[in-house]
Amino acid sequence: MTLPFTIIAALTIAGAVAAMSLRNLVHCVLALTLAFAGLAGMYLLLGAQFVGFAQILVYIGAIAILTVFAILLTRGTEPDAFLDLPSAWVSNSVIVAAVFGVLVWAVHSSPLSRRTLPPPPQITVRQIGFALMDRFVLPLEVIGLLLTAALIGAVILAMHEKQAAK
Amino acid sequence: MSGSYLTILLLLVCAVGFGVGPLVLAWIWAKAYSPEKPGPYKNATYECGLESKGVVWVQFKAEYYLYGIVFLIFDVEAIFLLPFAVAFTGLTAGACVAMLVFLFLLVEGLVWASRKGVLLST
Amino acid sequence: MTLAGYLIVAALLFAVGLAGALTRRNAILVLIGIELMLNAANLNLIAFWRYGRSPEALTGVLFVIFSIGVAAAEAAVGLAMIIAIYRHYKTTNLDYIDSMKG
Amino acid sequence: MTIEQVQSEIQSAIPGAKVEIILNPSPSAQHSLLLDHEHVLAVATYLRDVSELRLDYCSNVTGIDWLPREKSEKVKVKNLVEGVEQEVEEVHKTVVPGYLEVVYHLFSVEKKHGPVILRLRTEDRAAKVHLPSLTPIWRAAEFQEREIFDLYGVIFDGHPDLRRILMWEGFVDHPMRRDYVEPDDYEYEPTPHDHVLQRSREESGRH
Amino acid sequence: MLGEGIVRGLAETARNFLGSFVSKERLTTVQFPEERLPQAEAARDFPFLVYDGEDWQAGMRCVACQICEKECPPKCIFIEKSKDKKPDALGRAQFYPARFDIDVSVCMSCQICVEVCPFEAIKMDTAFELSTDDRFGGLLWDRQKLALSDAHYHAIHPTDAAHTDELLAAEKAKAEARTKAAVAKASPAPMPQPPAPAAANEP
Amino acid sequence: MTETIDQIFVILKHWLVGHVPTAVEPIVSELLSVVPIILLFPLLFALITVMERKGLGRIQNRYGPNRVGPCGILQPIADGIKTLTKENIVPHSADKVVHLLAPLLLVMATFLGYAVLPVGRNMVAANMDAGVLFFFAVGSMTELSVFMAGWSSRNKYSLLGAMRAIAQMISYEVPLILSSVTVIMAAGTLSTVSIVEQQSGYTGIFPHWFVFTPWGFAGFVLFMIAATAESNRSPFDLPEGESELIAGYYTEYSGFKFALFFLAEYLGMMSISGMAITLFLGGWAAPLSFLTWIPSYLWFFGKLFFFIAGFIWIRGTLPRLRMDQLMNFAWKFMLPMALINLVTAGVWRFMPTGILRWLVCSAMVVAPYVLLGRGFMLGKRLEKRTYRFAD
Amino acid sequence: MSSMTETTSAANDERSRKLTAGISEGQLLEVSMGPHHPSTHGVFRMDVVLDGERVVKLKPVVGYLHRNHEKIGENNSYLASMPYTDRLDYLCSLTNNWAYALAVETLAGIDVPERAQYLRVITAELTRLQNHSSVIGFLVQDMGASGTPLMYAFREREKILDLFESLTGSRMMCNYMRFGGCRIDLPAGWLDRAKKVVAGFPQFLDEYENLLGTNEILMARTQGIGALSRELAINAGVTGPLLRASGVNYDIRKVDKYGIYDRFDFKVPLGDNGDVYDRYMIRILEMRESIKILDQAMCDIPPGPIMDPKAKIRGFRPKAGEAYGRIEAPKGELGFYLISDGSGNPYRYRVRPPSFVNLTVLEDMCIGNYIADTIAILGSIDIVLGEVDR
Amino acid sequence: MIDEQLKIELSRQGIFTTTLEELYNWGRKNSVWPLTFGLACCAIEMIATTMARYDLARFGAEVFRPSPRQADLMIVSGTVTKKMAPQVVRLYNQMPEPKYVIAMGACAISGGPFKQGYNVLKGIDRYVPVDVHIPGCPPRPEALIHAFMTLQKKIDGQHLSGADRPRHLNEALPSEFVVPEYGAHDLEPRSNDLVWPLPMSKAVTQG
Repeated sequence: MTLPFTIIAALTIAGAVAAMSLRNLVHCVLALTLAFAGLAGMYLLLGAQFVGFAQILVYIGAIAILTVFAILLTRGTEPDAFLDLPSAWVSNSVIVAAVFGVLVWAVHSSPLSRRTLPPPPQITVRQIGFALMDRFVLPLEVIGLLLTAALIGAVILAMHEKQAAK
Repeated sequence: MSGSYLTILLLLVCAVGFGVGPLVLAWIWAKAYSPEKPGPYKNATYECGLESKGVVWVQFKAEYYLYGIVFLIFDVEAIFLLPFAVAFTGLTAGACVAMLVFLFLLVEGLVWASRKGVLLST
Repeated sequence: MTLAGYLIVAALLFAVGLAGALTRRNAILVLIGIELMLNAANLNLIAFWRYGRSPEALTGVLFVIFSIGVAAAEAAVGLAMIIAIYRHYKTTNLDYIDSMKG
Repeated sequence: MTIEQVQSEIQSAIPGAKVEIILNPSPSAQHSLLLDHEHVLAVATYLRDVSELRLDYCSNVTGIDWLPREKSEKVKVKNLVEGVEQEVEEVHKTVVPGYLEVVYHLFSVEKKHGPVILRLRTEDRAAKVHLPSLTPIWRAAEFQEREIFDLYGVIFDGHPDLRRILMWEGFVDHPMRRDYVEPDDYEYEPTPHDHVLQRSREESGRH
Repeated sequence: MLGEGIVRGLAETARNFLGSFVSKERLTTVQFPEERLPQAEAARDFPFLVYDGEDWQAGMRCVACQICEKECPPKCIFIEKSKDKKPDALGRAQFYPARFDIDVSVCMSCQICVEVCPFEAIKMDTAFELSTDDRFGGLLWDRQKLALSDAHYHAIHPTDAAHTDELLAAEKAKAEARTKAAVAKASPAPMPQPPAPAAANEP
Repeated sequence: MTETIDQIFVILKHWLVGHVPTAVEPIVSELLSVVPIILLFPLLFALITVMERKGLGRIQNRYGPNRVGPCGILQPIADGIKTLTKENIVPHSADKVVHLLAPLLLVMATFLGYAVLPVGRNMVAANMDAGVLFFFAVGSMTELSVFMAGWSSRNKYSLLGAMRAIAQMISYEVPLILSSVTVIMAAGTLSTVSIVEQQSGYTGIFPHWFVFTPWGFAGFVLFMIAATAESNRSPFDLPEGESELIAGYYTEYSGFKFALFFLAEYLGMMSISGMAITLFLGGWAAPLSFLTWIPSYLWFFGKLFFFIAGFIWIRGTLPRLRMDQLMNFAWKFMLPMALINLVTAGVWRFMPTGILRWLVCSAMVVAPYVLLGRGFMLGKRLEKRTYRFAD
Repeated sequence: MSSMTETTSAANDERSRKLTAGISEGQLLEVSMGPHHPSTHGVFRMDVVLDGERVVKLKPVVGYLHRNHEKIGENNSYLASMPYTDRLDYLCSLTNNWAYALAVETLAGIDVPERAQYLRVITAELTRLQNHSSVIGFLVQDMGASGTPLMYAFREREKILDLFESLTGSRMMCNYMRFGGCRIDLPAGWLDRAKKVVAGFPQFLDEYENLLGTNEILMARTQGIGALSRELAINAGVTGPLLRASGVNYDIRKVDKYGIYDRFDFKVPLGDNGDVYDRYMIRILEMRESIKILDQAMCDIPPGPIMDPKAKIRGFRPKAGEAYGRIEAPKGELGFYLISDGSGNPYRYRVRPPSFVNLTVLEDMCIGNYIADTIAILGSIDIVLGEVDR
Repeated sequence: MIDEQLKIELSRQGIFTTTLEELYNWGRKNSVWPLTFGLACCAIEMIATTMARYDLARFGAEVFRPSPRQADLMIVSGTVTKKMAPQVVRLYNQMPEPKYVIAMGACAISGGPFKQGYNVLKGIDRYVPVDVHIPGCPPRPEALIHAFMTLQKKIDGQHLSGADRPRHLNEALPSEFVVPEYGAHDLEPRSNDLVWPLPMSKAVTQG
């Protein structure tokens, strides 16, 4: 179990780092998809098959595509000077380092973290379905509302003024 | 369960190999016999026989982006719909109504968008 | 494999996302950074669910599913916002937008 | 309606318009009207919209290059030859200067008749090659006038988009002019004729 | 209703697909080079020079009058008249082409040379399998390559050739009559003159 | 005996696995289920290209390739050798890494889909609980690779083609998933193997395929239309529409990279057809109860053959849609129909068995089809016109 | 009739400006479609500016096949230009022959015998059949129907080409007509074969109608696309099926009654919308009318000479003067304008090409439409570059 | 002893090369994909060749690729004008090796009937090497099929190694040629001397 985990973790982190540091925005998104795919792999390792595939479907199949669209819409593909470090880079890196440090410290100090893998639970999509339609039915409706609101909001925002005037 | 992941992993490796293998073969062939001869004309961008002019990576049309948004929302909807569908045979009518409401909300948004002329029309 | 491994990865991911969101000046990249942080959280949720006492309860999984939904909504609106801003200011550079807004 | 009637109609409708009939001696008997530059737009508008002819369709626009040519006229001159007054024919040679000519063939879709032929002439072949464009009246002339500009070098004033159309931008000659000499690229001609043969011989002599 | 026209179209293609297995109408391919369509009699491709008898040089009808060279629209014929004369089919002394080149890479197969030739000397061949990788060697045909026998002419355009034969025979008869008359008159032999152009209405 | 023939490949695999050391047993076992996929489907691709060219030829009153090898059967091999030895050109302005990765990713993504296709009884590479979702998830990766191809070429036509491809694929992915949800609702599982099993019974001699229900039939048609669009086949071949965009997103690809795109297109077509067979046409099951003696895998490939023939037939007949019409069709016809079909499937379950259920559900499918279809036609006032004649 | 000045290309520029208003420069994609493009029918080029998929600006660029037809015509004798006319609109050499012969006959006052007139009508109408069938084939091909309609169209075309070959000796470059008649009389059995081909043609048209006539995709792609108004069509000199699709009753066969067209009973189909679909259908209907003409002509053809005996082949020198002769070619009004100075070569030899003039309105029809529509519109104009560029 | 082995080795290599060569040539010649590229009259005959009656598809050559990147064969079908020549050469350059050119028809070979024109290139072989010439104006579809078979034969005769190996296998030989530019009067350069070594006028030297 360790070897696949290491490989996938390395890929994920590498993807994430590349996504945050490459110059070309499209390359960033492509690296991001690598990170997403790695995460999906990790979900699979953790036995959450449905979530893993959902991750691929939504993040790679939809969000990455949407981001690419946004990049092309905003002419962000040309390598630009965005990488030039902002003046606040020192404070920023201090913040990042602090956050990371706190997280690692928390992980290490917690007794939970040394827990080993329990036997894999036999969960099926059907169970998820029952849970969703039973205990989580209210969140489901709320999510529905949220998605609709997001749809309308995003469309209004992204719509061209000419279209909006219609 | 992990067996099927192994299958997928192997399939992935083989598939990549299937793509890479011939490319490597082609590369070897090119090295051995048929040398690649790049040149300024040959490797210029094709544009109907003319020299390409103007910007290529232009900013793109917003119309498609709106589709992208609607697609994203419906893709997520599918994530919720699939577990529901799997459990459907064992569900009560009430749960189905709940799902209908969920669907209805999204359709509402779609209809609104369609009214607004987002879903492209001529 | 212990839980700590996953948590460390999640923390790293979070840190990378945060670093990106803080240092990059392109709004889209900031959004990507935020998306990474969200994913780090998701990974935590799944990991805790898996290592938790009652994985049969499926809470973690469903949380992540909802979280994906929320992330999608966030991405849609966020990117739409960036596009709207771009249309107005002709740039996606946050510094520039900042100085423009007055 | 005969060509004379058209002429008088135009002249009465547009005062000051100079309309000259150019007779066509061939069996086709398609005579034409030579117009002056100032009134041509008015005449054209009149022909299209007002006149009974309703010439709403301009079919063909042609450029013609008339080289300067010698015109010989036989003039009877009275001469005193050996004291006797005799009528002697003398040939007077005059050089008619060359000019570029543009011919419009007009028809009527509404009344289904035609053609009425209009001609316009430039003053010479070199500098004064401007003519008013009839594209604003008949859109059909747009490309054809561009072509004439390209191949003959007539400059149409009032044309919305006067660019070369058949030859490339950057080409300087007007190849349909009769004195155009094409670039010599008969380096190899297995079956040469006439001037090509001549040039071919010269080429081979050099080699 | 949506889809009706599409279904009709699909039915039509299905009919053609199935028909291709049973009917020649629906499988119109002629598998060249194994199968060939019969060549139309009027078909024309490139000109050739007709010669009578066995020897192409002796029997060549062309008298190098150069009319075809002049009339050829793309100017692909090049003729050089001979210095000396040789007797033609009628026994008259005639010039002959010392050089007769046709650049078939230029020829547009318009048949005008055939129409204007007063001597029935140039005709259209039907060979079309002429592709070559030799631009100058393969496509500039000299008189030897161009000379084909009258029998070949008869084989490819039988009707035309018969008609030509009639014309030539009539001419020959006329010429013989004239010679006889001339002999009778014992006057000097008449100048060889081209017969009246008969090409205009000739089928 | 029929049982043995039916299971011959499974038995063979077990026999082979039994002969290797236990340490590598799982690997070998999996390899034995993976390698046939990698070998068989590309071979099928080669066959299909000949079939398509000959079939189109027949539709068009001609023979098609028939001179290379017996009946032109070796044509794809010649094409393969040719493309393999063809020079590889990467434009100077192209993004070279992405340019290289795009076809590889595309081929990889299309291949992955085969993992969950049951090609015969007990013949599936990976029987996963969320198999159908896996299929769609993997399928959604092709969009990204198509975009990569178009974008990295830095060619105007490629970019336009990539844009079209993404817009088209995302638009048709929604109806694709929604129309298959009906089947999942009835089957109660996402596992492809279980879905096939759900359809395995017979009433009399007729099978229990989902396509033989009102919602199933509608779902099947919707699924196939969406599948055609997903695999960029005519009449939805806009991304590579050669009369408009030269060769669309792969305009700048030469040599074997181009062949990979070709391969991926056909592989995608086959895998999505396989999914349609699994979901609606009972997978490897025989269509009539007395035909069960024919091995299951033969049924699967027979059905696949019919699907491919259908694709070719449609390609030989229809002109291409325009981009806005394509999108309108997806969002204004396909999506509403898929949603209504979803409700129909729900109603089907809650109604008692009988003729009434059939009538109601058929009406629920047909009525919106007629209404939407008419609206689609009338909205544009599409009609056959009459003309006047002048003397 | 109001002033037509708003329809000039300046107005097109204005429309482009309106369409691009508010769109930043970088959002527009400049694409040149052609000269090497699968659906520009040769070496035509359109410089297109796109806003997404929508065409906001379009400039046709021609001249890639400018092979100096007119100059060569002026340097050659009258007869030598005849084979060159074959290569103008290379799909319809026989109508080109006729237009040129007509112009020369008008110039020199030559009569054409009865039988030759019939031959001309028969060959011209056959030409119209094969041209129109290929055009609708190409049109649908450009709209993405992988070859099938075009193949069917060419299947019929081949039959007609066979007729041409056995009559004139060549499939495409017939070089058949002469001043004062035709070159060769019909070979034996030709008329029967032609009758058979013509009799089979309606069957092909029905097949074609079945294949595509009610196809929803075709209708959606063509109806309402590239509409051309009556007024603009007339003013821009558009002729042929294009003009008639816009509802203008103007067929030179009816107007000039050249040849012997007044003897035949046929009608002129007219469209009301002037869009691509109308042009497509008008062509199909025109083919049906052509079949009617052919039936009559092949029934009535009299025996007799096929050349005016006064006509000369060699040394043809018409009197000085000029003449414009025009016919209804499949693509529109094809005119020849000849000026003779009394020598063996024309002083001016001008071709009035229908598809060149028809191209004038391409921009008007395309602006605001989708890029895929421009292909359909271009296909419906039916250009042949040999004629556009000459 | 060593020599023996070397011999065997060499012959084995020879066999290997021969088989490879045969396979390579077989693959190449049976999968020639033409570029969708029509220029003029001949293009119609080229289309006719792919249509039902003649069916070029039988040779596996119906895969007309609109993009030069995927094409093997450029059928120059029709008149190449000077305005078009740069585009033709550029397209040729953009095709990947191995690539072939068929000059179809009189115009493509030599300018044909239009060679007298000022804007007509007198043969495409002035700029790119041509593999097969088909005379005719236009050549019959059968002639194109014949040319296609001639090309196949030519491919079949090519060797994988050795001094006579074709251009695309020889590193020293170029695979792209100079693209002419539009000049003020003519194309610059007027021909590419690498493929068109200015032949002597045979007509005159011979005569």
